[in-house]
Amino acid sequence: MEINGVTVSILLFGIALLGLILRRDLVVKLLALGLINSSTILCLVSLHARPDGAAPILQTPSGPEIVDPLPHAMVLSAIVINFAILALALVFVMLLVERYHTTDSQRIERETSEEERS
Amino acid sequence: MILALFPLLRFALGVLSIAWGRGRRILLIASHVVDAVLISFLAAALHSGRVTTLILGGWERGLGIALVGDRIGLTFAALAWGLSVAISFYTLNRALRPYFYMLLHLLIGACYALIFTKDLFNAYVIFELLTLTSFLLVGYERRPGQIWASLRYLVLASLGMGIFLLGVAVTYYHTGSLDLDVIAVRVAAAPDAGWIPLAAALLVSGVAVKAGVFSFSLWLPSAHSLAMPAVSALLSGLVIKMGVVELFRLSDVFPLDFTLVVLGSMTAAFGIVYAVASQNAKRMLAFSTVAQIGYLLIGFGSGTVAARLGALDYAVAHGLFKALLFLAVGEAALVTGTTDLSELTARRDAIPLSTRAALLVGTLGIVGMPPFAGFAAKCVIECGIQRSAVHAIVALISVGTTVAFARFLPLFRRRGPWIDVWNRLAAYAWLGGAVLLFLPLSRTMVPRSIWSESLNGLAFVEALGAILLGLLIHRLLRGFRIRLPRRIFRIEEGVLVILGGFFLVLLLLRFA
Amino acid sequence: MIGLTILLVLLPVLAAAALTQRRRSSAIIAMGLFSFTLAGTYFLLQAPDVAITESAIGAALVTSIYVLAIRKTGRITVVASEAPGLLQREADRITGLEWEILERVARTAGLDLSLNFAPNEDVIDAVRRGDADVAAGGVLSADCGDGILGTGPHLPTARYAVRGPRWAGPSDPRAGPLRGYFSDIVETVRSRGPLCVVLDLARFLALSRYDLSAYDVEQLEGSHGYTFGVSAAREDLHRHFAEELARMRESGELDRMIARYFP
Amino acid sequence: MTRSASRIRLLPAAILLVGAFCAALWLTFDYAGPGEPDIARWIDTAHTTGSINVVSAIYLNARLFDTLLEVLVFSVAVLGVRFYLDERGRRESVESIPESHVLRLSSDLLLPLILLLGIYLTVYGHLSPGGGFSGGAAAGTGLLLAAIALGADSVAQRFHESILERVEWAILLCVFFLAGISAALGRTPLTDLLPPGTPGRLASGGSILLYNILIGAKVFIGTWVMIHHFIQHRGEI
Repeated sequence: MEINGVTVSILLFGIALLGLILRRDLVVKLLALGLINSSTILCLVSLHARPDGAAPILQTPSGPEIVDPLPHAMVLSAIVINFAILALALVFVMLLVERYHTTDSQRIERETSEEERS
Repeated sequence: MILALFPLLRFALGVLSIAWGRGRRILLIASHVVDAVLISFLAAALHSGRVTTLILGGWERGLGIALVGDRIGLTFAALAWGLSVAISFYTLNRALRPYFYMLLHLLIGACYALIFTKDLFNAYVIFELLTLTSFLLVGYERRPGQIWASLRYLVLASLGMGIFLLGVAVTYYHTGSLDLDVIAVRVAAAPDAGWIPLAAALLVSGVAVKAGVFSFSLWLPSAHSLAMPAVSALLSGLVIKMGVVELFRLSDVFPLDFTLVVLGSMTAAFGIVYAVASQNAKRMLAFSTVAQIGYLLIGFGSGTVAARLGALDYAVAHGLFKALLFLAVGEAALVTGTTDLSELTARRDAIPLSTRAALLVGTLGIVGMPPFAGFAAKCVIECGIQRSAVHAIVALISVGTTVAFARFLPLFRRRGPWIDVWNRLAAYAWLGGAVLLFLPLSRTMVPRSIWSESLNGLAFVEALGAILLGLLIHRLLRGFRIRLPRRIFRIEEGVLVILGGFFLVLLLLRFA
Repeated sequence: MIGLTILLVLLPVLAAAALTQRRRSSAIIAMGLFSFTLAGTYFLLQAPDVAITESAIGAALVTSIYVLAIRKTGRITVVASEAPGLLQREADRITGLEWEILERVARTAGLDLSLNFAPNEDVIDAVRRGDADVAAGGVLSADCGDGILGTGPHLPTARYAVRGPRWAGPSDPRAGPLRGYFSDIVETVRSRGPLCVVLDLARFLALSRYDLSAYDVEQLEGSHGYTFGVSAAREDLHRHFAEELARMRESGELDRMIARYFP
Repeated sequence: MTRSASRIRLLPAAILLVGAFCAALWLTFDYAGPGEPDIARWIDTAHTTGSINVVSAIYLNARLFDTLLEVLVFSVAVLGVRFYLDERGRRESVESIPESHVLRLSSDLLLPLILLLGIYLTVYGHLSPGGGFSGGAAAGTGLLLAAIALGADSVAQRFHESILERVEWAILLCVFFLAGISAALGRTPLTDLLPPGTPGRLASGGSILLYNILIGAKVFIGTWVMIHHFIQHRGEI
């Protein structure tokens, strides 16, 4: 089996999903969420990478052909968006901790549902 | 030109309303006037038979981002505008921070952008902007329940967007383009290519998380029911439709019709069962949104021109009456201090008459009572559905909706105070008027042949019959309570069912 | 090419390591390492723009805000499981005897307090791992030792075994301490579910407000006392605890406090 | 007891579904792509814009709309952090880490270097890898180092937040103005009006340089504001 970027990114997606489901600590859940986005980004970049390609910067007219630059442009947006999501999610986790003094997702789940019911 | 101005002006106004906090209300009103002008330009262009296409930056197709102003675009732009006006009426007397107004502008601007865009990656970025703004709006009041609901929403939605981005990656790899029209040509050229089911399944599952489709959108009930009324109205009426718009756009590219019908039936069944079992008024409304999304998908997936037009029509109608219901129930909850249906009934004397009237109009709209908005749109959908099994499902949804909403009936008895603030009345009148006047309005949208075929005596009898049957079942079910599993609404199970849904879609696309 | 393969193999290893860490701070650091490795991979995949952005935003910025959010300098971190009367949450406030003592100690030490609730069996473990400085909420002197300094009993207690109907598990409850959260046990008792557990006095008193007629209750032998478990790495804190407790005992304040919470 | 039980219930389902998901992706993934992708169009695009970095040409010209949305996403995040982490729970003053001569020295040496790197990445974004986002973020993270060594308050005194806030929104308005000006002149919206210039010079690439500087400044300020708020609420979790 060849080790290439796509295989690794699928593997990373799986690891991240397991982390998201099985770890109850919200901070770790958020890390797993970041990992999901990283793995899709890796998939996008490595799909269009070629061993004989050059970075998409026009230098010499007779160098090797550049790789497709559009995925790179897309990925730049995705990285920044990923950061924005992680930062805001972290702020909300901090608000929850301020109130419940725990980062255990299932405990927060139960306490909020009890509070909403009453 | 006009198409780009829709989102750009809204974004600029959003930024301005933070920079010039004191003028935030003036800016909001100005934005509505400008949007009305833009929409009328767009409508005029469409009416003369031109579908406007704009490639941003003056590039050729395939290089720049393409925006297109077609019928779907116009319909949803009008809905976005109408709801935005209603929300600004409703919130006019509340001292909300400039921050809220900025989020509101950005949310509407993102909706406009998504309505018009034909570019897959652009849709991804807009979805993320929508996710973030609605996430912040849900948590605006900072009640712990809201914070937790919106955090769950963020986690599941960005998982969905990750799946969507994988779909974009696969699609771009095989077609070399992000433009949906170009992709459609490539797909049509080789409809049996092996990558198509995978790419379509990834894209559909990603969007379905945002669209309120069952097994993907289990975050929806709590996020929509716990947010403040104005935000709930906006989310349920408009934002959830954005996912549906993208599904509609994708169904022009990939052969999704059968998948949409299956997903729609599942969604509707889930929504109805939970709506009937729910004891909380706002939660019931949120579940009924899920059911109605199923209805839209069935309509659109049925494939005929009439059914598609009807689905568009129904999306607008649902946006109007669901927003009205959320505003009215929110007001009732504020006055009585409860959202529990039986307690709401017990304290109904405190609810102002205007709120009850709004509730009544909204309820009649959603159950499809002629001549309210729901009736007109439902008739057009049902006229376009050819398979009788699908027809039966659609009829069952109507009955189920009536069963769920029949529990509002006791609220309409008894007299009450006619006290209300003028801006509430304005919001009710605006939305309620639209629900009432929807029939003649939608007549201009639907071609005459379809119109006369769908709105006949039989449809009238059918609608009334469904309502009566619903009332009967409501009577029979009285005192009968079922406890449905609540566990599936947690994050962990939410992720699992998203994966399960993905498999379902993949199998449907591959073997059906 | 070989470099790329090495990095690609390293990525899942780092990711799995990050997500299986018990300590949050190690998880975050491992994730930062993962992001830098990812940036290196991008560089080798002919994407220098992506590599730079990933290392500046994905690695540096994300890691630093996460580290800032869990940074613990200048504060005492307490890990506890809920124990009515000793340490509990009431709406958005924390109350209880142990919480008042903790607040006093923090004040004299000039540090902020931060509290994290955890399942009972994790409390001592968290201090031993170094995730928290102090274990509280019904820690018994017998639980201390091996990396944990007890502060000496500040309140005597007893232990009760509660064994319920239809309990199918092992019959000797003394086999293990309370597992999970106290509120779970309350929930079980309210629904008369199967139960077999050993409780300390404070929790037992709280539980006996509910109907315990369906359960066998037995007081276990031996005398016990509540204490705080301070991490052995924080001897300074241990000293503060000892001094403050001695002062409170001398002035009789401790007894007054106890009388307030356990009349 | 509920704790371990719920994990055990989830575990088989999780492993099964996630494993099947990965397998489905891996097995149905079709590597036989369309052959050689059409790169020439992007090289032409870069020539039209006058930028040497092809990614910048796409990012800040052909697909500028995406980038505008992304700037908005970033601004919303900064604003959200500021709105939700407000006065409540904020520490009176945040002490610097004592006994840190090494840290202080390294920050004295490193900070100018990092700031320089940030400026370089931003300004040369159309000629070499980099750009406004990475440059601004790098410089902003450099300030974190200074904040740890000198204490956040002394850094915050130099960067007044109320002024920063206005600058931030002014920059955002500038970006929209720059993007919308072509629409006001009757051209297609988001058209670049500046000439491409000689590729390779600093002053080339049309508006890309301007956008890079504006976005870089915006991200720099935003990063600092965010980090400052997180420092003030340190250790909350």
